[in-house]
Amino acid sequence: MFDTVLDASVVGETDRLRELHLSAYRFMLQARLLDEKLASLYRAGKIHGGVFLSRGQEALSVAIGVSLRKTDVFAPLIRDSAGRLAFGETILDSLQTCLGSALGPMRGRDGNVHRGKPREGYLAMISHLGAMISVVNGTLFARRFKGVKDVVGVTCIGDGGTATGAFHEALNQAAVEKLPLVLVVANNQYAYSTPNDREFACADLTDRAVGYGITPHSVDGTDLTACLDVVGRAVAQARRGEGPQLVVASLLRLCGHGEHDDAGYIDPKKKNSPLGRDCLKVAEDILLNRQWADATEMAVWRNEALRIIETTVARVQREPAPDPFAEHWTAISTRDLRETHDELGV
Amino acid sequence: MFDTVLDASVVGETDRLRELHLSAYRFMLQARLLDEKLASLYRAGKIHGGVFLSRGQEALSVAIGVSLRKTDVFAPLIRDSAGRLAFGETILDSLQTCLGSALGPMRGRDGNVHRGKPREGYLAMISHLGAMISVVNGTLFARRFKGVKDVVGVTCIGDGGTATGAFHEALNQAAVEKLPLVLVVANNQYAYSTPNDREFACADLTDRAVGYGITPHSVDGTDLTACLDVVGRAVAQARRGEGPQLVVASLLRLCGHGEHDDAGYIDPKKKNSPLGRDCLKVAEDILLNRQWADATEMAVWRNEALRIIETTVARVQREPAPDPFAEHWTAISTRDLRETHDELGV
Amino acid sequence: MSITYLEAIREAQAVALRDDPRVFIYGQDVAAFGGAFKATKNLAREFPGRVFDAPISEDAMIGMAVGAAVEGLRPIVEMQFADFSTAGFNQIVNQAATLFWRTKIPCSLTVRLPFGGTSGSGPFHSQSLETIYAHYPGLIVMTPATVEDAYSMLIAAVAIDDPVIFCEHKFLYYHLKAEALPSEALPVGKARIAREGRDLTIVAYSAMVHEALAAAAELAPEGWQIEVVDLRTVKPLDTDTVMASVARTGRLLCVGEAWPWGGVTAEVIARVASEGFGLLDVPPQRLNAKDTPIPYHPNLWAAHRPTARAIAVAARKMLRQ
Amino acid sequence: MSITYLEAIREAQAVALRDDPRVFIYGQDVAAFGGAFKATKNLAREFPGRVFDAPISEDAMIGMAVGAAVEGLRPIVEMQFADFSTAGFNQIVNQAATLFWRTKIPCSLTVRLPFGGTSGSGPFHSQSLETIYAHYPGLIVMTPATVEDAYSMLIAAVAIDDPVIFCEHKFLYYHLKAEALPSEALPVGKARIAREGRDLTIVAYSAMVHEALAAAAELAPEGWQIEVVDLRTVKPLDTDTVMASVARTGRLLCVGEAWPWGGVTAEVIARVASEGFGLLDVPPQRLNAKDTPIPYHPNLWAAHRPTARAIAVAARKMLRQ
Ligand SMILES: Cc1ncc(C[n+]2csc(CCOP(=O)(O)OP(=O)(O)O)c2C)c(N)n1
Ligand SMILES: Cc1ncc(C[n+]2csc(CCOP(=O)(O)OP(=O)(O)O)c2C)c(N)n1
Ligand SMILES: [Mg+2]
Ligand SMILES: [Mg+2]
Repeated sequence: MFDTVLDASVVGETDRLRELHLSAYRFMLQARLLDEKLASLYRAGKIHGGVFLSRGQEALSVAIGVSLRKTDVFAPLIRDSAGRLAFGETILDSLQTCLGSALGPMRGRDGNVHRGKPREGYLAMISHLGAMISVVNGTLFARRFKGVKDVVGVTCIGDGGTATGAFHEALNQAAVEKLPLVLVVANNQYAYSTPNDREFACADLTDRAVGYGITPHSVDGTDLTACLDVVGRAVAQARRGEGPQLVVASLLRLCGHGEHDDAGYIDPKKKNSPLGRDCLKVAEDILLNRQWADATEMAVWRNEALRIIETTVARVQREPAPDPFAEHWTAISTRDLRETHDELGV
Repeated sequence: MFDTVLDASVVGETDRLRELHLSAYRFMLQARLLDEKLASLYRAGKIHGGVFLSRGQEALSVAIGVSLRKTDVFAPLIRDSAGRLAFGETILDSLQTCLGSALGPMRGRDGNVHRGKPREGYLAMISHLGAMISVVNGTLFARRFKGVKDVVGVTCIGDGGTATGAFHEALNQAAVEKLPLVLVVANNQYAYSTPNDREFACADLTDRAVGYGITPHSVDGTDLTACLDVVGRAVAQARRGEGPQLVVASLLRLCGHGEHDDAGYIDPKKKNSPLGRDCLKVAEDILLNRQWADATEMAVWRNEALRIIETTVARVQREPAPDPFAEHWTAISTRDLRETHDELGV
Repeated sequence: MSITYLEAIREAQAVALRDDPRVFIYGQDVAAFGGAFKATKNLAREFPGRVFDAPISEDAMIGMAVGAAVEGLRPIVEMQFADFSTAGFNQIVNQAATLFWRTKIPCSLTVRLPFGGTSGSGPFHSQSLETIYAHYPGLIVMTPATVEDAYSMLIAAVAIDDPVIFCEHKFLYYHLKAEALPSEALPVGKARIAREGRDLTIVAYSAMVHEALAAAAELAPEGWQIEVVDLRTVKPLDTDTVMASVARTGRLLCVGEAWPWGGVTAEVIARVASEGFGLLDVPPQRLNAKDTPIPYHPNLWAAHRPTARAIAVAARKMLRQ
Repeated sequence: MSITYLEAIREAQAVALRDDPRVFIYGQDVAAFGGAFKATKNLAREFPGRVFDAPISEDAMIGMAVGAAVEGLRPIVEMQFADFSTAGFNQIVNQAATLFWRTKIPCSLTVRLPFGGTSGSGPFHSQSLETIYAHYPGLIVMTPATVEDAYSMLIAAVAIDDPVIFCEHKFLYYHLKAEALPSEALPVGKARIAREGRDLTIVAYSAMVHEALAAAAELAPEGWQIEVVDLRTVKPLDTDTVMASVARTGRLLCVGEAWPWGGVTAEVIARVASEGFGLLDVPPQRLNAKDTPIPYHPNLWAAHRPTARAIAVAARKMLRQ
């Protein structure tokens, strides 16, 4: 988590950029390696339910995480492993959730991407697309209500999710309330198998911003530098009180919708276009070209990340599964108001 | 119902315009007088439930009705008495519904503005704002599916209704399907008591169009000539296959939200601005100025309309109320699948 | 001095706003205008910065409230009519109702639903939706029948750490009056014996309590002593009080204004049949609205919902068995 | 040759498309991709211009289908998961379900809901929503339990002039196989005796029919003959068949995978208690899922929903009474 230092000297600015890139790159790398581990655990039948990867979307996602402060609000979506890590989620939290550990933040009750720690400003998404945006609005509204200043809330959605009524209501609400919301749209060209042209008919999704009276930003989602710049700027503008910001990134999902999906529907032309570049590779090139890191350092970081992932997997696999007999089978917190009626007592 | 004749000579064009205005004006007048009658019936306790009037919105609404053909689709909203009449609804249908006659199109099951004859392309709105737009999409989709050509579907919404998720999903859907939909937004500055600035934050509601990839149109909703021109053009464009059209009219509701409401919240500045002009009066001035009609003719039309309204009220008041014992208490059409279970048989 | 059910709801919100700085109100036309029914009349003026007009965005209204609850606030959301809550349904049942179970963060949030039939209101301004909310885990569903309960249960609802669907009956808004607001209240979650009797138990809630009481009054001169149980909250459902009443009377008639399939009445009867089968001297019966949308015309409306008369007819049948 | 429940659903849609030019399919990823579960595999190719991908707009998807139904078409809408139908809830319950009653225009429309729990799917991909739809007047709610019924009931659903909520159980998609598709079928609206017995009636539907059958098999060696009634449609609910079975057995256990408050099991028991009280030798019982969201972890999930084992335990208790 870095803050934008606005009036730094050129040298200071270069240092800052270097730090930012290095930090971002390392989270991207961790996210990618973690994703690969999840994929292999899934193939080995160790993960129940679905696995949804972020491959190709790490640059955009990480830019969110590194642009935010611990005191901000973040509601990630399915393809935000990099942003989650950068915002402060541990690899342990992630693996505990995916492997259903009773000790994880979701205690085996919810899985995979549906994790978070709302009290830490890190919201746990529900599956219904669009539904998290107004929840972020609510946290920002509440902080303003309580007199807390300098807060930004970021949440993400896919191109497909922009067609939901929830998206519209929430963006409009944020605009009416002038909330410091940044909505990041990852336009990865497809909603599951459905291409953009069956999802919307505007020339560009940023065209929606003016209809809400909010500020649009476009970015090449495969380019880490661009993402850091644009997302960082959007976050800074929101923080300065300029109201909601809409960031639309163009990129391609370099994996299936979930690990069950071979993504055979993706147009090879898109894959071979600049959209299809692997943002991790692009980031590496940036670091190498600018001589901010060399291959040896990168190998060290990779090995370090792998080691943490492997030891964490080993640890989580030894953790207890949730025990249905020890489970509190109630969905409400008020003890007195639990349904006492018990079917058959079986 | 008139069609735009595009390559008419100037004289022909003037004749056409005159006819259009005269026809439109007479429907507006009927609508206004019918509304006034409804208001007085309401005050006299003869109408159960709410009464929602169109005062101030007749020019916009009538422009829809006269721009459509019998074979088009129209889903009016609460302030469309003029458009309904122009589209072919009879004063009888309207009064039967408002007075709850068993012989009316809604048979006392539904009331006031919730009337229609869907088989005639005239849809019966539900109350949930925004919900009719996608239904109109469906009728247009179906006609294309069946190979029916040259159809337009128009539906209406208020400024407040543009904040619903349903509005967004349906406009987007129409754009993706390139349907000949015209959505007419009557921006009467308030949603019930809530002013525009608590409803949306864009500079103008037409700004939404580009976000859907559809064509925007703005119009002064108090000016009949402008409404006929702009709505007529939008309908013609949709008919020509240019896809969905969004018309946003500025005007003021010159009555309460319903007849129970004194509209005390309306800013007097707005009332005294051009927005607050009475479109019926404006239309009269247009007709008089262009010498398309004189005061005597207008008085004749008024008396004629009043006479029809009065005789129809008298007729409907003699019609039977729905009889609960004769009622088919089932919500489904398939006789075999009605719930046979009958509570207590009482 | 007398106070209506509607005024009690306003007063309860005033108390909540006064006593707890975390409380705010969000809904269409609730601020300067005081709400479509005037349930928030003057509150925006009395509590500046605590009452906010919402756009016509039920989904986002609930979502916003959930976010605020996550941050420890206690929003009260007014739906203009219960019927429109279907547009916010997803956020209620999937976001608010699951939050605590998933994340351990209690979701303190009150959704006020002006509900139930009034003459002439028709299919979209008359619905009783307690059943669809009660079906979902994670929600508390209150259905106060009296001015006193409208007041004290709403105060309680706001204080509860879980999402409460507060079903306030529009028919009672102006019709029902009390002398004064209560200083004490039954605990939330407990049913109330609205009238004592020993021949038959009528279980009802909200407006139907009054129809049941009228039926009981109608049957009294015939020598029947009818006990009326007012459920107060339908989830959790106070099976014990119902069962104790049926133990006294041996006869159970359950009345609801909602549609017949799978509602409160089915739940009550299923519980009594399972757990108190032996208490029943005659088959338990229920009375609900008809299985159609709610009609607009007063004649149809009166036949659509259970009335004191229909309840009395049903009760007589059971009493003669 | 054998055919799965999922394939039967695909075949039924192929038949509907082939036999009736008014039929079309609309849903997310249903066209070229063949749907998230492949329930529409190849249909877009076999029936060009009849299968359409929808944006992620459940509200508009249903609205569009209603408009098409008004025009006389017969849309089949696939929800990607039943859970997401809450986003189209308003259009289903207020638009589709009220259309015929309000306007005399039948609303022929089938909403396919892939529903029910599968291990690891968690709170938002496992829900059973038949109750909330059945509660509303104007909808028919089908819950086929067999490959044969999945096929013939879906064909029937499309032919019916009213909106049908077609609840197809994801757990049965691949697990359940039949030798061939049926050429005949029970009438829609009729329940089926899935297994005959004379000691106890288990009423179930959808996936729970198989748990009930397994429980019946488990109890057979103990000398108990369990009758299993498969409801097939939960609205309308075939009370007669249930009652006739209870008349034979005197014992009723009702099993549902949905949440406990106010669902199918409550409705069945309430009806039998009201109309067939004298047939019951012991108190009727029911078994539902627990009153929490559906857990992700397989251990929790297995304990959350009724299983053959839990059913057998409950049945034994009742049989010993
Ligand atoms: C309201 C809703 N409807 C349907 C779904 C099922 N669903 C899950 S992901 C997905 C596609 C999402 O596409 P997009 O928003 O572009 O995100 P991406 O997967 O491309 O990152 C769909 C349809 C859902 N989660 N929520
Ligand atoms: C989804 C939904 N929420 C709330 C309402 C209640 N309601 C009826 S009319 C209205 C205000 C509508 O304002 P606008 O759309 O501007 O139309 P106008 O009345 O100004 O013509 C509201 C909130 C509704 N009908 N539908
Ligand atoms: Mg996408
Ligand atoms: Mg308005």
